[in-house]
This record gives sequence, structure tokens and C-alpha cells, in this order.
Amino acid sequence: MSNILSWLTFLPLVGMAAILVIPTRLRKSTGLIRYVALGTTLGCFALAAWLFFAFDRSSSAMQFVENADWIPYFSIRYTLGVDGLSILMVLLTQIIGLVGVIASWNITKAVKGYFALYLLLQTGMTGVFCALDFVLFYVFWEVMLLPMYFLIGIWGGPRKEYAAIKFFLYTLLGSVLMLLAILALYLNMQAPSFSITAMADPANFRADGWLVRNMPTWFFGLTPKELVWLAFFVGFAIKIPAFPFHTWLPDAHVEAPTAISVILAGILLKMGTYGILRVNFPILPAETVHFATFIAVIAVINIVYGALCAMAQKDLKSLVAYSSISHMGYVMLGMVSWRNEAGLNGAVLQMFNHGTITAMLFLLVGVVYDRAHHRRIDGFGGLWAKAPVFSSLFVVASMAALGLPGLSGFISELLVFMGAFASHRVFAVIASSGIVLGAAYLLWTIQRVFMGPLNQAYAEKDAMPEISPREIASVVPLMAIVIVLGVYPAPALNLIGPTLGSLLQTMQSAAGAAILP
Amino acid sequence: METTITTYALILALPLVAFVVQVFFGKRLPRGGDWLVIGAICIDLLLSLRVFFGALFFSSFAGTPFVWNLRGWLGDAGTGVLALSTGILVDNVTAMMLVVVTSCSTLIFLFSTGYMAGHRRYSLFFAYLSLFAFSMLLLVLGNNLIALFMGWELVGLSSYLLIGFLFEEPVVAPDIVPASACKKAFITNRIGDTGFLLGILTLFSFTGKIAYGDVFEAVRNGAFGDHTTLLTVAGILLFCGAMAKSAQFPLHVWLPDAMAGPTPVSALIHAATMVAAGVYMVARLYPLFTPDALTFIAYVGAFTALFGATIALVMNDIKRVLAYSTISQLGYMVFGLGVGAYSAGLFHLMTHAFFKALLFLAAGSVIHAMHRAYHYAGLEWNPRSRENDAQDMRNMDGLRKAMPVTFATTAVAVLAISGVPFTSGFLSKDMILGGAFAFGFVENPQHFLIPVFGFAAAVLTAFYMARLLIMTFLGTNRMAERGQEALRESPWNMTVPLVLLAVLCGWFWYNPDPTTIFAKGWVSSFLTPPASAVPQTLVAAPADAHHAAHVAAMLVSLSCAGAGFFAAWMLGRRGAISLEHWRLSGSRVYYLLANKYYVDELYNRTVVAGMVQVSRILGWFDKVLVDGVVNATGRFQTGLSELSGFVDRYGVDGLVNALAGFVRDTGNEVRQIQTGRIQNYVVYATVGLIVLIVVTGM
Amino acid sequence: MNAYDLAFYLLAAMALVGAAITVLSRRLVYAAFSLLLAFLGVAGLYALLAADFLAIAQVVVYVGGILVLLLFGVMLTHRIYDTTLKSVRVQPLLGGLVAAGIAILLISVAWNTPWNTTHEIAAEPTTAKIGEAFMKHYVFPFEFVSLILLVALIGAALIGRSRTPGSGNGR
Amino acid sequence: MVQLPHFLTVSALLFAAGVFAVVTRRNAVALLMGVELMLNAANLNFAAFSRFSHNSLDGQIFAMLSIVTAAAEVAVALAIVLNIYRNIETIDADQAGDLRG
Repeated sequence: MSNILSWLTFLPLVGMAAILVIPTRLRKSTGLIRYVALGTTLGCFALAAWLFFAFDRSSSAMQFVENADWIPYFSIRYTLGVDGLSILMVLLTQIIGLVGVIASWNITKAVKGYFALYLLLQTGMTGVFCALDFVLFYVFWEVMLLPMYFLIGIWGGPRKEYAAIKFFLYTLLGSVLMLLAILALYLNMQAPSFSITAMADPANFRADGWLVRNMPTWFFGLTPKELVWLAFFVGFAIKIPAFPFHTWLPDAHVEAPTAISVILAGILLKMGTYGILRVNFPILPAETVHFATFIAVIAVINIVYGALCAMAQKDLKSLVAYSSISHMGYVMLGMVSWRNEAGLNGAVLQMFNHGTITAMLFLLVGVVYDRAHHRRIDGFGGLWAKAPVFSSLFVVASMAALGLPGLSGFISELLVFMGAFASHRVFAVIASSGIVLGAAYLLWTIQRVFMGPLNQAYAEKDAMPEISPREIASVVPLMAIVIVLGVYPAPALNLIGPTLGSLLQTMQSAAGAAILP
Repeated sequence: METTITTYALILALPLVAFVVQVFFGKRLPRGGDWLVIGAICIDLLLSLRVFFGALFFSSFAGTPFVWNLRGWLGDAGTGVLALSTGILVDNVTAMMLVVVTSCSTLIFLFSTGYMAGHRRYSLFFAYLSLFAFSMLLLVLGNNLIALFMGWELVGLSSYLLIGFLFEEPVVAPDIVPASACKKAFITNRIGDTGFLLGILTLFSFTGKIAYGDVFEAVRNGAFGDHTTLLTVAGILLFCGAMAKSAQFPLHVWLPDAMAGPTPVSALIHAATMVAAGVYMVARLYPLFTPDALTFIAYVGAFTALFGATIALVMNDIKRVLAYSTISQLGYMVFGLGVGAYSAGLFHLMTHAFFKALLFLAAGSVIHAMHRAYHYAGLEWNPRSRENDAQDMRNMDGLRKAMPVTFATTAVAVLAISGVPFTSGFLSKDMILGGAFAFGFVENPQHFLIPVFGFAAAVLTAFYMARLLIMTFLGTNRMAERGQEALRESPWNMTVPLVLLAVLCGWFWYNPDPTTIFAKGWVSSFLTPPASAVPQTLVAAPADAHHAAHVAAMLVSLSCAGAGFFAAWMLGRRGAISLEHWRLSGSRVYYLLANKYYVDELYNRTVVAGMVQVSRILGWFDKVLVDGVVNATGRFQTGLSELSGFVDRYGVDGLVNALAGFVRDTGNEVRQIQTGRIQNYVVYATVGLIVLIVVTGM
Repeated sequence: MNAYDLAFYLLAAMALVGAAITVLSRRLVYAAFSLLLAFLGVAGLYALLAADFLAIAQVVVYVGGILVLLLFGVMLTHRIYDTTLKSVRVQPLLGGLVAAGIAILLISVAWNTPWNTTHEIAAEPTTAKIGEAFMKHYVFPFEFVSLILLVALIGAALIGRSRTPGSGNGR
Repeated sequence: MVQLPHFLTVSALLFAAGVFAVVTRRNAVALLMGVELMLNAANLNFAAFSRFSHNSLDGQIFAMLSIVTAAAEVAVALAIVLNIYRNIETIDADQAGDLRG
């Protein structure tokens, strides 16, 4: 299994090809397409499970590396590899991919196109997390973008075109900035290379290049390195999404079909923070230190502002979308906390946990939407009496989202706070209001949707049927992960620990006296 | 009597397993699976008793508490945060708490089989109860701050679920809506928990440890250095958690509303055990509190004791009276700890757990009976009036004949809570008041308000409890004939717990000497205050100073109780015990108390409304401004592109179009040739051939 | 003008008249029979050119085979009661021009080219020589063309076969 | 004296007649007749050139082959025409446009 990462990345592409050759005229072709997609994602999941067990937990180095020439003329190489930073994301992608297929079972419009694009999207996502060459990274980044555009734009809700275009333009802006930054780095390499790992070593840059000389430029007096850092950061911050680049998210979420919302919140958002940790941190550590407070401020704004906005939402999906903004703030706050290991570990774990928890919430919102055909929070009431299983699942998911101990969200938030309180005490204290606000908007939602007297609109016998076994099957794997990691987080933390330890050392030595007491 | 981890693992696991089984299979089990939950908690009780007696008679934890660590909980890393482990710590305090929790739980679970009989979520109710028992035991057994916090929030969750258990009822008592009461409880607790968490973070950031022993050790070794103010702040932040959970002013507002839960829940969670968690936490972290922090705690507790008691005076809903009484009693425990009467505070925790659980269960028994009677008589309660309200004491009167067991046990509890000799309450309350007396009148005269509040609260306690007893059980019942026929004692599974709890309200369990003058009982030696880890601690009140104050305090508190009873008796004799005339007189004081000092209104108008308003404004801001900027940028660019599109269309494109038009027209002409008729092609070919030959030939 | 010339002109006239009627007649049956005339004329011309075997082959194959085939075609594709049996002409002007152009071109070439011709080799029977050539030098084309003929005949039989409803799944 | 050009002239006129038929006729059988005329013209040329140049037999051999091929062609073509007629009840070459792109 030396090519495990290639298999993992391109298996969905094989599945996509298989789906494309299934003739639509065939009777039961819809079912066949679904099962091919399910089989493909199951295969990916199995490979991911193997990866999970085969991963060496004591090493901080890249593992399962694949390295081959791709476009030798530009020194572009096909390099894949995972380390502690990406392994959780790769696993998450496969899990969410599988769950998403189950959740997509009720798609009836252009099934073939939907699942083909879906699998293409999965290839793009896995590729982004595995790629170690900037060109490859960029290609996967864009590969992921296009299916997303179509999946929102074709299978979305009433304002799908607006949402899809907004998502597309925002992300495109981000990728353009990223491309510029990549080229800036490439042009300053001693030996031409796009390797992300090679760029992490300052010795590989030309000593006389304008990047290394780093003279202030006309642009607000920022140095070239800082400009490159900012270009990367904005590119990634749009994906996170960090305030004030977040407004594409609620629209995209509200309009996207359920499974796509799940992927959007579960995986795509993580690419922003993953990118910052993968690119900005090791390649430009000094600049990262320089902008650490800036990130922390944005993080706190994300947490508090996102939570307050969530409280004002009238639509269930946009509420969850804003809660994502709030939760991604914890990731950003954690990753700039370098006094101890807790911050970085918490941030990466929070990426994973938020992926599973928000995916769960979106799945459940999708369930209620399928039944009621609307998502207005005020349009429900007393559903618990009508659909107890569904309501219990939703309550558990909400509890996980608000960081209840025993569920995974708590561990990561706690670690983030343990790190942040040591490094940015004031910000941590402000951010802690997010704990209360999170409880407030989620519990208020539960009260309005599930408690109180039953809304008469759903009083009829089959007005709000109980959650179906298929829908349960899509939620339960995530819930199991959430509970297991909430009780016993070591399996996840062991994976990421060594890599983050060495990353932390990089950051601490870059920060020097500024950060250590 | 050595104990092993197996015992504690079993204690923790049994309720958890029962919970899981109940959730998934409860409905399918016979009797809704209540026997499973009760069986689990009974075994827990036996195990706890074994631990407790081992500690009491064999001093198994003397000097060295039982500690067990679960390594590799966060990770296998050798150092740093990820090396933190969780685990179990058992000492005398834990042993006592175990017994209190499991014994109260056992009796109340049993009571619930009668009270909740026939409810359609009967099995789920027991599942929640089991979850609560697990969380509470986790809270008690944990050996570190994180485990404490986890248990802390999990009991909050079970409390939330149980308060909201009757979520579909629009209203269960005047002004109490279960759906919003549970939310209020959770959020209020979250506010306190945030403080608690920040306190934990402060301790962690200075010590790098989370286990109690390690933290104490680090603080003792000067982890805080000169930042003693921060240590005080950390203590107060930690106490914020206790303020919310133990319903101390100003975070007490959730507890009266928590009475929306079924009465056994109120008894177990909101009177006996969970709300005492705050007290347990203060006791557990006692070495960390600086004198300033302790003084703060003492003031909060003393004020809450009086504050709760005053409101309890005028409440008419029987559960409301008990709720404010609980707030007041918790204040007692808290200020007992604050003034340094460590063992007294914990002692009162224990005795209060029993007599308050008894009071609530008795109230539950009464409400149950009233409901049945109203139901039998075909009388419906209109939530807008007190008429036919099964919880309103003004509708009760004279139940002693119909419900002798309930009456007798309630009377015992009333005596206990009022601090009448020969009851457990007398012993514990007396110790607290003695400590307060010594602290406020003898050692720190500037803090004289603390004992004054304490004694004033004692007067009021005796008064409102006597009022409760008189209004509920004495006099003659005014219910309609038909209803009276149906009024009868509750079934055995409800009365047995009452009787057992009443037995536990006797003095002899705690001290053979009912006056505590000659013997101090096992409590003061069993629950000795731990050595403070704070650098310059307040000079602990010398034992004899406490003792000297003891007799005086006892006399004062006895006269307080007597005064309270006397007042109640006087009013009862004049038939004015319901305080209706006071209400009718339009007294401002009455309305202030009846409206609970308008604290809820204050919060609703300021904090809640403010937050909602801010969120609305930000939501608008986000939609209109932030997104507006984005859309405006988009529109600007659309405009730009339209402009360039115009140029393109009529400038550049015009040229291209002209060319294309030419080509198209030509093509249209030439197209005519393509007839698809083969004979034409033959003609063309031949003509072409001729032309070719002619041309080349020339 | 000797007898040879006279024979040529007569035969040429016969072929050309036959061709003209074939081309111009509107009645297919007339066209077919005048085509017979043209073929016979050409056969005569072959004889004049000392190609005796060719002349015989022309008569046998064309007159006996192809023409009969064509007549069958005419008869089979037109019902008996279809009295017109006419062939409509289209674009006669254009066709005439093209034909005239071709004729003029070819004729001018024929007369203006200085043909490298040899004179008056005595005519002798060719049959044996042709047979020998086919069997020796041209054996491959011979076999090949016979194969083509075979295939074409089978193919024609297959295509032309009348499909009855029971004989297959055809439409 | 009849020489090569005379024969070529006859051949040219026959060929022109064949072309005229091919171009103007719509009836498929008539078309075929035109084609046969053109083939005959070509064969005549073969025979003439064979006679007037070294008297070699190659031209005659070619003509033979051509005749045979023509026979084959006619057979197939007629079969096709018959088939078309059976299917669309006409042999008007303009009407048989099913295969037109």
C-alpha cells in the first residue's frame, strides 16, 4: 500500500468515471449510480481506516510520501504526503464524504451529474490535504471549487445562483491571491521548486532575492514577506471564513443542498485554517508572529460576532452557518497560542470536531427541512413530542456544538482556552463569552423548535414523520465519533501531537522572547 | 478496609450503563425499566456505604486519600498539556458525598415510581435520573478540575433535561413555562461555568496542573508568586461556578423556575444534591481560597441566606417556598465555608440534603394528592388564577387527616430545618451559626453583618416553615365535598421514602449528644478542613474561640427559631397566616417580596433584552453593512464589466461582427450549391475538370 | 473510302444514335432497347479494332447480361399499368452544356494530340493470346476480378432478396 | 482513312452522352444506363489505343476486366435500386434521401 494517498485521492475519480458510463436510460440507473457512489466512498473510508492504523504516531515527519516528476520543465512535482497536521483532515474528508452520500440519497434531480460532481469534489478535497507541491495543491484547490459551484448552483435552493456566484467569486479571489503568493515564493527559490516542505527551510531561498532582502515596499511600508503572508492569509481567511470575509458562508449554506452544506461546513472551512497552518506557519514564521495578535483579534471577533449574529437568525441553516463562523474562531484563537501545546492541539482537534458536529447539525436541519419544507425557527414548536428520536439527536448535536463535556467539542474548546489563556489572556476572557452565547442561541433554538406545545401545523398524524433509518445512518457515525472523542480524546490527539510539537517549536523559536515568559 | 478502583469504577459505571440501556431499550423493558435504574443506584448505595463506613470506622483515607489516574487520557505524550491525566480521588469528603448522593437518589427514585406512574415518558424519566446520578458521582469522584467541570456541566445537562421534562405543557405553575425554565437554568449555569472555567484556566496557566493535589502543591510552592490578587480573582471566578450551581445571589434566578420539573426532580437535583455541588466545590478547592476570597464568599452566602428567606415568606406556591428556602439554606452552607466553619458547611450540606429532600417529597405527595382530588372532582386549573391550583397552599388546609404520614414527616422536616433541638438541622445549623458568631462578633467585628444576616435568616426560616406547615396541614380543608372524598394518603412507594428520610433527620445519626455541648459528633473529626495552600492565610479561628461562641450562638439561634415559630403561631391563631391581608393592604414591601425583588424583571430588561437587541443589531449589520459592502463591490464590478462590455460590444465586437457577417453572407450564398443532389456534384466535378484541363492546357 | 471506313461510320453512327436515344428518350423501355443498339455498335467497333474476343464478350456480357438486367430493373420497378414509365429530366440545359463541354474537350484532345501510333499491324485472332495473358501475366487481376464478381453477385442476391414477414425480424 | 482520333471521337461522344444522362436523369435505372455508356466509351478507348499502339493486348485485357467489373456493378446497383423501390416505393434518386447527413 505504498500508493495509499494516490489511491485515496483518485478513487473517487474512478467512481466518477464509473458513474459517467452508466447509461441514464437504464432502468434503475439512479439506484446504481447511488450505490456506485456509496461504494466508492466506502472504499475511501476503508482506505482511511487503514491509514489511521498504519500512521506512525511517534513521528513528526511526512508519511506515505509519494514523489514523482510531473512537469519537470517548471520543476513541478507530484508530491503527496500526510503528517499530523493533515491526517485528521484526510480522515475527516473520507468520513464526511461517506456520510454525505448517505444524506444525498434523496436527490432526484440529475442524479448522475450530482454524484459525478460529488466524487470529483471529494478528489479535490482529499488532494488539497495530501498535496505537498504548491502547484498540485493549487490544482486540487481549484478542482474542488468547480464542482462546488455547480452543486450549489444546480441543486441548491431558491437563491442558488446568487449563492453559487458569491461563493465562486469569493473563493476565486482567494485563489488568485494565493497563486500570486505561490509565484512570489517560487521565483525566490534557489533551485526552482514548488515543494511546500522545501519552502519551509529558509536556506532554500536565494539570499539575494527580494524576498529574503525583505525591504519595505511602497505598499503601506509592508515588506515583501509580509505581503506574501497577507496574500496567503486572505486567500485562506476567505475559506475559514474569517470576519469580514464571511458573508458568502450563510448564503452558500442556506442555498446548498443538505449534503453539500455538510461538506461545506465539515471540510471546506477547514481548508482555510489548514492552509494557514500548512503554509503561513512553517514558511513565514516570523511574519506569523508579527501578525499573531491580528489573527487573535479576528478570532475573537469571529467567536463573539458569529455567536451574536447566530442568535439573530430566523433560519435554522443560517443559524448553524453563523455558529460555524463562531466555532472556527476558536480554531484561529488556538493556533496563535504558543505558550503551551494546548493551543495548537486544540485548534487542530477543533477543526476535526467542528467538522463532525456541524455536519451532524446540518444533516438534522436537512431532515427537518425535508419534512416541513421550510426552516423558519419560529415555524416549528413542540416537535419533541412528535419526533422524539430526531429531537434527541438534534439535542445531542446541539449539546456537542455548545461544548458540553463528554462530547468532543468540549475537549478541543478547552484545549484552545488552555492555550489562549496562557498566551492572550484578555482575548481568551472575551472569547469565553462565546461559551454563554453558544448555549444561549442553541438552547433558544431548541426551545422554539422542539419544546412547548406542538405547533398545530404538524398536529396531523403524518405531518412530521420520525427520522428514517437512512437519515439515522448518516448521523450515527458522526455521533459515535463525537462521543468517543469526547470521552477519550487520545486517539485523535496522539495522531497530531508530534507534528504539532515540532510546529510549536518552530513558532516558539520564531517568536523568541516575545512569547516566552 | 481497603478499597480498589473496581469499587469506584462500578459506582460510576452502573448508572451510566443503566442510562444507556434505558435510552435505547427502556420502553421495551417491563415497568419501563425503573427497576434497572433503581437496582443500579441501590448497588451504588451499598458500595458507597461500604466506602463511607470504611472511612468512618477504619480511617481508610486518613492522611492519604485514594487516588487513581487514567494515564494517556489526552494522549501518550510524555510532557506538557497532553500528558495531563484524569482520575479518581476519594477521601472523607468524597465518601460523605457518595453516601448523600446515592442515598437521596435511591429514595427519590423509589418515590418517582409512584409520582411519575403512568407518564408517557416514564422510562425516559428514569434514564435522565440515572444520567444525573452518573454525572453527580463523576463530579464527586473526579480528582482534577477538568473532571469536576465535566461532571459539573453534565449535571447541568441532566438538570436541563429534567426541568424541561414536561416541555409540552404551556405552563405548570403560575409564570413557570418548562420550555423556557430549563433554558434559563442552563444559561444561568453557563454564565457561572464560564467564570468557573476562567478560574480553572487561571490556575492552570500559573501551575500547569489540573489535579487537585498538584495544583495545591504548586500554589503552596509559590506558583502565583506575588500575584496573590490573581489568586483571589481565581478563587472568586471559581466561586462564580458555585454561585450559579448553588443558586447564590445574583445567579439564583434559575432555581425557583427549575420547579417546572416534576417534584422528585426538584427534590433530588434542585434541593438535595446538585445544588450542593457548589458547596462541595468550594470545600474541595478550599485550600486555594485566599482570605479575601473567603470573605467574599461569606458575604454572598450570608446575603443569599437572608435574601432567599425573605422571599420565601410571602410565596404561596408550596414548591416556590421550598425553592427559596433552598436558596437560603445553600447560603448558609456557603457562608459557613466562607467563615471557616468548613466541617459545619459540609455537615449542613448532608443534613439539608435529607430534610430538604423530605420536604420536597412531602410537597410532591401533597401535590399528587391534590391533583388526584381535583381530577376526581372534575375541577380544572386555570393557569391565570389560583383557583384549583394543586400547588397553591391557600387551597390546601387541613390535609393532616387525609395524609397523616405526609403530615408527620413534614413536621419532622420543618423542625429540622428550623433548627429545633433533637434534629439533625439543629446540629449543623448550630455549627454554622457558631462559626459565624465567632467570625463576625469575636474575631472580625467589621464583618458583623454576616452573623446578623445568618440569625435573621434563622428567624425567617422558622416562620415560613411553620407557615407552610400550618397552611398545608392544619385547619380545615375547604375543598369541595367530592374532592375531599378523593383526598387520601399516597401509596407506599411514596411514603416509605418519606419515613426513611424523616428518620435520617434525627440527631442520633450524627451525634449522640443532641446539644453538642458534651460531644461533637463524628462530623467535625471526619471532615477536617484541609491545610490552606495560600501563602498568608487568615488566622484560622482557634477551636476554643468557636467553642466559646458555641453556647452563645446556640442560645441565640434557639431564640431565633422560637421567635419565628411564635410569630407564625400568632398569625395562625388570628387566621392571617396566608398573609392575604398584607397583600390586600397594598404594602410595597409585600409586593417587593412577592415579585422577588424584581430581579428577574431586571435581568430580562437589561441582560436578556440587551443581548437580544445587540444580536439583532449585529444580524442587521452583518446582512446590510458587511454583506452590503460585498454586494456593492459586486455591483460596482458588474457596472464596470457592463461598461467594458458596452465598449466591447460596439467597438471591438463591432469589427468582429462585421467580418463575421461578411463571412456569413458569403456562406449563405455559397451554401446554395450544396443541394445534396449527387447529379449537381457530378456537374461541378465535370465543370471543374474541364476548367482544370483547359487552364493547364493553356 | 474503303469498306473498313464505311463499316466504321456505320457502326459509329449506330452506337451514337443508340446512345442519343438512350439519353434523350423519355420512355425507359425505349431507352433500354436503344442502349442495346449502342452496345451492339460498340461491339462492332471492337471488331474493327481487331479485338475479336472483346467484341464477343461485349455482346455476351452487355447485350446478354447487363442489358437484360437493366430491362428487368425497368420492368420490376414500374408497375405494368404505369403507362408512362417516363423518366423526368432535370436541368437539361446544364447537363447539355456539361456534356457538350466534355465532348468538345475530348474531341479536341483526340484530334490535336500527336498520337504516337504505329501503322497497320496485321490483325490476328486474340482469343488465345488473351487467354494466355490471363493465365500467366494477368493471373492475379483475373482471379481478383472474378472474386469481385462472385462477391458482387452474392451481395446482389442478398440485397435483392425479397424479405417475407416470416423470414426474419426485419421491419 | 479511319484513324485513332475517329475512334476517340466516337468514344468522346458516347461519354458525353453518358454524362448527360447521369446529370439529367432522375430515374435510377436511367442513371445506370448513362454510367454504362460512359464505361463503354472508356472500353472503346482501351481497345483503340491497344490497336493503334504496338498492337499490344494490354488494353483489351483492361477492357475485359472493366466489362466484368461493370457487370458486377450493375448487378449490385440494380439490387440496391430494387430494394429502395421496395422500401420507399420510388426510384427517384432525389427522393431517397434517408441517408443524407
